[in-house]
Amino acid sequence: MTQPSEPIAELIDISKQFGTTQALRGVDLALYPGEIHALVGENGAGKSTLVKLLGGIHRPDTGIIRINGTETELHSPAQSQHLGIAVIHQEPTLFPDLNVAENVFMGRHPRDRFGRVDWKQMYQEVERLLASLDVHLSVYAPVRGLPVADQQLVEIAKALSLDARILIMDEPTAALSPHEVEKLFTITKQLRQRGVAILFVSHRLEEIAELADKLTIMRDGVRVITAPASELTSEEIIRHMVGRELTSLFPKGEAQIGEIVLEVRHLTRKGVFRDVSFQLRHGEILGFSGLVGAGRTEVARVLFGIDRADEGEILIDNQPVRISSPKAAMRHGLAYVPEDRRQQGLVMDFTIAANMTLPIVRQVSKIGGVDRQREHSIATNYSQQLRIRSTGIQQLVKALSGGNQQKVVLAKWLITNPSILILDEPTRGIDIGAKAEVHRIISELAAKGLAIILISSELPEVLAMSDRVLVMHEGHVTGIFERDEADQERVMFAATGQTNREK
Amino acid sequence: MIKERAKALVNSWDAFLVVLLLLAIVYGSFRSPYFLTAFNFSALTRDLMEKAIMALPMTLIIIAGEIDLSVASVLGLTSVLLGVLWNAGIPLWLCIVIALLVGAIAGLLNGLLVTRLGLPSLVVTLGTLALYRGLAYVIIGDQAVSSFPADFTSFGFGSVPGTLIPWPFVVFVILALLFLALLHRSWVGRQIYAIGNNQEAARFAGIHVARIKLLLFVLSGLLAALAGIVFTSRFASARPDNALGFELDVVTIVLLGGVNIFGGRGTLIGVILSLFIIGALRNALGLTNISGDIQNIVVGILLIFSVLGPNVVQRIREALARRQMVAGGSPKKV
Amino acid sequence: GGGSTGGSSSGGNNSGGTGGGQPLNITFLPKAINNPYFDSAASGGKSAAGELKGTFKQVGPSSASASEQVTWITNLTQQHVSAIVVSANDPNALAPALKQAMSQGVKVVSYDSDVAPDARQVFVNQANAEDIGRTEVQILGKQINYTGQIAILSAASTATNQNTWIKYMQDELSKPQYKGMSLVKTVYGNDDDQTSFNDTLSLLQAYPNLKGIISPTTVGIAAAARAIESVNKGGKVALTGLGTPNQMRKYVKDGTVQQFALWDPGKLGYLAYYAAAALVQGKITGKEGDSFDAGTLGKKTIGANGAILLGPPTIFSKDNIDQFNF
Amino acid sequence: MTTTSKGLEKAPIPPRSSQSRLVGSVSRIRELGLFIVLILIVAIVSIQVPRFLSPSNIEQILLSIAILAIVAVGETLVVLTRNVDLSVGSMVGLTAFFVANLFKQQPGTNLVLAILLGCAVGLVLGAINGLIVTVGRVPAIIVTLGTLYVYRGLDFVIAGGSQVSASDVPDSFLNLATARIGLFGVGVPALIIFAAAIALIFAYLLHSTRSGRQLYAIGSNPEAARLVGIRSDLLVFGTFMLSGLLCGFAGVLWGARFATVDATAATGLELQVVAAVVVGGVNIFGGSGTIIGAMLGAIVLGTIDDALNLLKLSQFWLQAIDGAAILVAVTLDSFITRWLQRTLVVRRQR
Ligand SMILES: Nc1ncnc2c1ncn2[C@@H]1O[C@H](COP(=O)(O)OP(=O)(O)OP(=O)(O)O)[C@@H](O)[C@H]1O
Ligand SMILES: Nc1ncnc2c1ncn2[C@@H]1O[C@H](COP(=O)(O)OP(=O)(O)OP(=O)(O)O)[C@@H](O)[C@H]1O
Ligand SMILES: [Mg+2]
Ligand SMILES: [Mg+2]
Repeated sequence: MTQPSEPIAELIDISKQFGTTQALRGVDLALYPGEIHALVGENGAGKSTLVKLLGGIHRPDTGIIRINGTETELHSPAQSQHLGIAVIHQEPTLFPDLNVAENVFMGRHPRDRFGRVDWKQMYQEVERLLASLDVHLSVYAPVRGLPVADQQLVEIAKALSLDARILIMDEPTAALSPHEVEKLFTITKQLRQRGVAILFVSHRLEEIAELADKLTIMRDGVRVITAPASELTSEEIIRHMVGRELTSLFPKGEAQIGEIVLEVRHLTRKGVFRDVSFQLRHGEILGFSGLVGAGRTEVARVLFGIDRADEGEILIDNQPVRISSPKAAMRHGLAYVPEDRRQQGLVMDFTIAANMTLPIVRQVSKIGGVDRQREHSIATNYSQQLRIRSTGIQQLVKALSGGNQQKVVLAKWLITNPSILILDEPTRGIDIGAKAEVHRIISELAAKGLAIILISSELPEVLAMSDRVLVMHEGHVTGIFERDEADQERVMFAATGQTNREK
Repeated sequence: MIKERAKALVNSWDAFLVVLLLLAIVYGSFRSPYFLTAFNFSALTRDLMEKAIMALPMTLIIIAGEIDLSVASVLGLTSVLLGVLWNAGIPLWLCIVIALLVGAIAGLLNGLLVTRLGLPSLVVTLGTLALYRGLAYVIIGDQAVSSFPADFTSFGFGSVPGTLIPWPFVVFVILALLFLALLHRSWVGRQIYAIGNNQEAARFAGIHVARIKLLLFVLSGLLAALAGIVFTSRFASARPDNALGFELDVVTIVLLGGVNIFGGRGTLIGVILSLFIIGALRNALGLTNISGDIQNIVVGILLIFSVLGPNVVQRIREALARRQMVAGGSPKKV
Repeated sequence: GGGSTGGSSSGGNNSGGTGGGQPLNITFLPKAINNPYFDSAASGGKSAAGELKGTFKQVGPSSASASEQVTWITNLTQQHVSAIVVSANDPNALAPALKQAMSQGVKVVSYDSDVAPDARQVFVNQANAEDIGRTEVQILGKQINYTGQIAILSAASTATNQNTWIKYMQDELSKPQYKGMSLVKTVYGNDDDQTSFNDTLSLLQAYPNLKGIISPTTVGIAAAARAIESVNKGGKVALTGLGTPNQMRKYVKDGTVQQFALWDPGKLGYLAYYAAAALVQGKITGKEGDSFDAGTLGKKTIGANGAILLGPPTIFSKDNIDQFNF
Repeated sequence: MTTTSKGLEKAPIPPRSSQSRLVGSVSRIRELGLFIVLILIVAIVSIQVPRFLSPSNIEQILLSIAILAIVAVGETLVVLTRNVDLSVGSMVGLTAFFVANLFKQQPGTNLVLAILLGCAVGLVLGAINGLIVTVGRVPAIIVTLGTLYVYRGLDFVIAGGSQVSASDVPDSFLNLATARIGLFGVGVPALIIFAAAIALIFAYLLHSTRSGRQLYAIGSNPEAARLVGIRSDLLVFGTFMLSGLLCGFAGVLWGARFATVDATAATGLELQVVAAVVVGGVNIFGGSGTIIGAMLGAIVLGTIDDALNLLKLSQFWLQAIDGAAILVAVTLDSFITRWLQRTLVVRRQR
């Protein structure tokens, strides 16, 4: 790789403070045309803050931003866009009421010669764009109700449509299936070829290895190191990120597998999934694998009483049960960590403590009302256990970084002391240190006899953590594999629906 | 802990409202020699009680992210019902029970339409605003009942013996304490805030969102009926147009109290303060014969400035901070 | 209980009444302020105040509401005005507050629309209710040759005076000479222009053969006239009722309306002020047979139930309307 | 300035399926549901009263909602951006009195000038709302609830107890409301044409201009709107100005139609307008809905009122049935919409 002479974007000695949190401290970063620059770091390291500075959303307290060699103040997203910077933010920022095409072209609708919005051209453009991403998504579909993954794809399409000289992607792959990730990478590489400068934030080291030319590692708002990606090994990256050696990413321990606790027979929800049957035992981790949209979340929602099944039976401890609401599910010992933490997991205006105790707020109440002392001690306890990085349990969760927010959701459900725990993408958007911790916690829970369903789109995670792996494809179960027979190839085979010979 | 809370209070909306209330009282006593009298406070308070009673559940409903515009119509409907039943020779206590029941049913209908059919509460209660008021007209036609027994009417117009404390105020105080406990101490209150903030997350946390909302609407209907009884008693008159348009006043009181119209934020203390701010102001203006329209202008401006003022101060402070030291606070607006 | 309450309150009057020389601090409390009819009455009250060297004030709700009137009554009571002159939105709802006022020595006169008799000392009655009701039907009958469908456009369905007039109208209609006329519907415009206007249009739509409308309210008759005109039914549908000459001038001149009636509200206010002043000065107590000097209106005597009658209403038509300006 | 994805590898345009298009027309399905409700009402009532469908009655229905419809257009714009304008009734009342009083005080005033002045007054009032909302960062519902009181109060202050009567204004002014304009050989009341023209113009602008589309974006996700560089404040300010402007024009027409104007004119109009808008399927929380829907909403409500009248119900029943009808209409509409969605769009296409 030849080093271009001039950086197209340059951040020099940038600092940024939120209230008492020092999010960035004297950070330098330079982006070069035709170079993919990866940005990694633990949750709350300041990656998204950096991205938002370039996107014109936040302004630095001190420091200089240079675009094309001229010092610039990025004071609005519009201006940033105007300078050729396209940003895919960590959380989708879409218009749920509008359709896919309008989301892509909002504010930049193609116009005909009378200045009217040219709808036909817009739809064609977006269809072409999606086709180039190999995404099968109706351009007329309203974004509301699209799974997170599809929303992420719309975000990507939006950024690509800008035809920018600087493309910034904040964890674009967190919600994507391997196939879509691959497609995105192909396009990213094409863009690199054409001289676009790319900043890429991710927690997945294998992606970085595949994609990145250069790597910047951040910790606690400080840049630790910038180096050509080829010069750092995974172990070194992790050490720089976490500041210590990480023993194991997938610490799957031995657990005593016990009685059947949950049995699902021929569960069907019309139009979503059909004839799903499986058993789950105490101490067992059952992985749910499949491509995005395979219907795993839908099964979990039915199990947790959010949606109704049309047919089929659910047995808990060999007793048929009717789960009509999440409350009922909780009574049966179920807990569900949803995949979309912002929408489903957290009350943003609540404190960490209030979020954690929300499902059990009734239990921590006395005659006089909510027992604040008990609440405080419970929350403090779990906050420490999960190593949540905050100013205290009275901090509002909206001020936490994505990863720490996810830990709060996890804590919230562990507090209910469930016997069956459903985890839907529990490590999505979580940094590698936290991820290892979550994995460790999962293992420990299983060792304590908890039955766990682990829904994950990350194949290595499912394979490493599960005792058995259930694979779904378009609403059908296409395979259930024992730990020793589950390998990447077999699971992918089933996930893409190519015969179910392993049944 | 305590220090923290005290600090939070000083910065809070409620503190602002306390200051506002004090200002209103000072203003009133300057405006009119009749303002700072026990008799006047008694009259001022009595005048507010129907709205005050309705404002309690309205606060909870708005915090839960919904709204009930039908309260004044429920008041009218139950008032008329009370009159018609009483005229038909039914014992008064039974009339009252039936009126309360009908109020609760009216609230239940609102709640069912909102929770079961998923219709926006604004639309539903806009419909029942007309429906319930219309039913009042259907029931009583061009009649009006005023032949209530003296015992009953003296409840609305009388005071606790030996004092100037109006009976309805006693009712309100008891209710207010109950609601304060419910919203700010109990788990139900916590769940109400959660629903208002993020309904889906609340559902995923095992909260019976629909059930709680239903409860709130029933409560609102029930208390509107109670307000109807107080109203009927105070004016000794059951008419279909009783309390016409009160819903707007109740909503105004709740909003001035700092409750976020989009749900999730606000306190009952604020609402109670705002109730008395508006009451004291109107009374002070009224004592100097300033007409209702001008009073409305004052209330309108107060409503706007109560939010605008702090915003402007905040922005000026931020701008100054940014200019003075480069490492200022977050420019992100709330 | 009514009689005894009345007795005790008049006893209060006697003990408090110190005869002439009392300052005249008299406040009018109409059904709603900013209403031209009551504004005319207020100007009458004002001129009376000028003659008697008293003060005149008018306060009240901006839309006709009994509960707001009660608030004003308590306000005025605390200011210790010498008299309240009130037109009641509800005869009973105002009673407790007015009684309280009387018990504190405030004199109460009702005008235009009465309150419960024990809650005031005198009622200044603009016109005999029976006369009004019957006259309206007579005027309309003549205009439509005593045949065809007619309707009534009233104010609020609970307005006491309206309902009394309507009762007499119905009674008059039951007489044999009106057998060719039928009252098809009574609608209520709530003294709101838009509602009254739309109500009239609805009547015309629902009853295409409608021959006449009686609207015994000043807001209603003006809105009805405009509505009839707007669908070009002027002259085809007869309209009469109670209205002010200023509002109706255009419609009388262009033939939409031939005749309508009203007393002079200015005189009503004038008389009400004089009655209140007489009470304050202890010249009268409100008993039947008491009499007092009412300025340009001469000597007035209190009749049964404490009522003072203003006199017969004026009937306005093309020929005389330009002589009036109110 | 149209940006394209020209740089990317040219991929063939995938074939369009009609099914996927239907998914996109959810917004159209909303109006379809309401339309069916309307047809149902018309069908049921015209069996009872054949006169219901006569041209004169249809004209009467449209006339009865024309002014409301003009105000509802402005309200729709505001509501789409996740705001609300509760001060419309007061703005209409204030301008109505202002313009009528202008004729009373200065009898010779030019009609066009008066109309323009009325619109200007509305524009100023709307701009005040808009300024406080956008610059002052006060929620619209608080601002306009406040100005609902303030503008009405001003109206009272200006009017005192006075009233403008038909004889105080020139006939040319009154003719605004009664005139007919020849259209396809039929005389159509000018009021209806005004309302229809305004509705069509704004429907077009909303559908076919970038700013129009951006209103939806703002209402759908204000934060995201900021992120894609939409000048939200300017646009929101604009919608309040337009709402004020349309109220100003509606106020002029109000004066012309009712002829008698005092300080209470158009009191409570805001609730009717909001009812029409939300029954018309405009999401009260912004982001979705159309002008056509709002117009349908107004027509449905007007039709219900008219039907009840023709069925000769006692007036005491009117309000109750009116309220029930709103509930039935929105309930039916929600069922029909859901049913249509389910049958037409069995499953989202992937
Ligand atoms: N708007 C804000 N207000 C207050 N604090 C904030 C805000 N945004 C970010 N922070 C804080 O700044 C720090 C950096 O957050 P940032 O979102 O940049 O982390 P990140 O590296 O992107 O983490 P993740 O991997 O979890 O996305 C965190 O401590 C976070 O809590
Ligand atoms: N709100 C919705 N409305 C319509 N269809 C939906 C909705 N949510 C999901 N679907 C569809 O239901 C099917 C199952 O989706 P689901 O989210 O359960 O998949 P998943 O296997 O959990 O994938 P992911 O990895 O994205 O969580 C998909 O076809 C998806 O498109
Ligand atoms: Mg981040
Ligand atoms: Mg999923």
